[in-house]
Amino acid sequence: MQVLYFGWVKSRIGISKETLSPPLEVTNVVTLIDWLKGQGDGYAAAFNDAASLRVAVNQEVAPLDTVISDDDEVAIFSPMTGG
Amino acid sequence: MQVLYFGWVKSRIGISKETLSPPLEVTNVVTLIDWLKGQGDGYAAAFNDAASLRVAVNQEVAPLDTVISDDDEVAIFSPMTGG
Amino acid sequence: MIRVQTEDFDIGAEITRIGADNTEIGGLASFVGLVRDYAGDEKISAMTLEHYPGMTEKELFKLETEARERWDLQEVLIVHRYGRLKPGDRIVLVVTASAHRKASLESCQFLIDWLKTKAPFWKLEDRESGAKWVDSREQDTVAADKWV
Amino acid sequence: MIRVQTEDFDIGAEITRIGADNTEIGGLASFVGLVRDYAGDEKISAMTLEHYPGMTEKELFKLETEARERWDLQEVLIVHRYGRLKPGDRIVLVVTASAHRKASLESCQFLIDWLKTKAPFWKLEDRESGAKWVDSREQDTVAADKWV
Repeated sequence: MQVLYFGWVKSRIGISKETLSPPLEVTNVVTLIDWLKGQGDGYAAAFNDAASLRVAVNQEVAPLDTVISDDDEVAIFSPMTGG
Repeated sequence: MQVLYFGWVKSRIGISKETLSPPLEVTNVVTLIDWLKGQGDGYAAAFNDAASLRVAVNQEVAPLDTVISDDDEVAIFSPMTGG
Repeated sequence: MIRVQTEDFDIGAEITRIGADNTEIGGLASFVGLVRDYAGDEKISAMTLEHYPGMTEKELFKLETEARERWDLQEVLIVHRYGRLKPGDRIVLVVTASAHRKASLESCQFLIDWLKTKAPFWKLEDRESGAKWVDSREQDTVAADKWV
Repeated sequence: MIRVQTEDFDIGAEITRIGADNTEIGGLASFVGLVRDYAGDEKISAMTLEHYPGMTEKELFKLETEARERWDLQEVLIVHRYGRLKPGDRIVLVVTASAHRKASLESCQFLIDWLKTKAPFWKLEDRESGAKWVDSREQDTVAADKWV
């Protein structure tokens, strides 16, 4: 599974992109985030404020309960500030 | 009194500007227009549709009942179409 | 700033000049009005704009002042041409600049809405059927009244 | 048309190109977003925009499509820069063209409102006190929701 981070999510984790093989209990974005929180302090800090997180699955904005699998590209980021 | 015409008012009258010495009964723009109507067919045609006429006195938009005197610059025109 | 002129204007140069050396500007909104080649079903070969020298400058200045009172603007530019124009020619340019986008976008729309009904210009179209003065449009009055 | 690029753009050239050879256009509205030199009380020395390659182009294309569905537009152009910018630098250009001014003015405002909250860009400011990601603003969400 390709996972990308942008904005302060990226800054806190310290990397912009990684290929992950999460365990079977990771079925949607919420459970992915829960699992990532245990991977280090940077992840815990990045995902601390769940209400401020935004998600895209396969480059489309998606809700946190979107079902994901190994073939998906998942992006987790702070609110977008374009324009 | 300087009197200017613009838009289709000008086209119908055939001139853009004239210096007039109206009679004493001309005290405001309404009475000026009434008097001008008697000055020829062009004037009559120009001022036929009173509701469509717009007026400026001394280069400020003004209502038809604005009091005017010989020192004033009066403009009578069709609705403005700027922009 | 306001200008009434027969010459064309350079949109990029005007907008760039307004933005230059002012790093407090976050948003620049602009509108350009152009001569179309038709009116209703009829082709137009040219459009002659006449205006009321003296009053025009005063009215445009009033519009600029009104916009600056209503919004927090860094810059305002209105350039309005008169004389004989061809389809595709530029007629008017409005540029507004503000720290945040809302003020520039709203004031730009306000200025062009009020220019339509309050600036002493008149447009004579050369149509296939002859010369015709452009009528004021009911929707322009509605758009202008929205800001009262 | 949409473009995502690091290079600057030439406002006048972009607007003029859109208007060229299309005499059905009566109104061209545009908006340019610029880097300001302050945020709140703090000076900003630079702003780095990052984006999500792939998704950005898709989202901008969706925005263009949405604008064309809502308004009768002759042309739409969105140019959005990314990378490291200095105060006064241009960030984004939106240009819309229509027969009558209302469609171009409204759609230009719509596009910039939606770009603020729907385009996958993130802004990192170099402040005196250190690097800071720009927060989304509540009023941007309100402005975007107005068009829903």
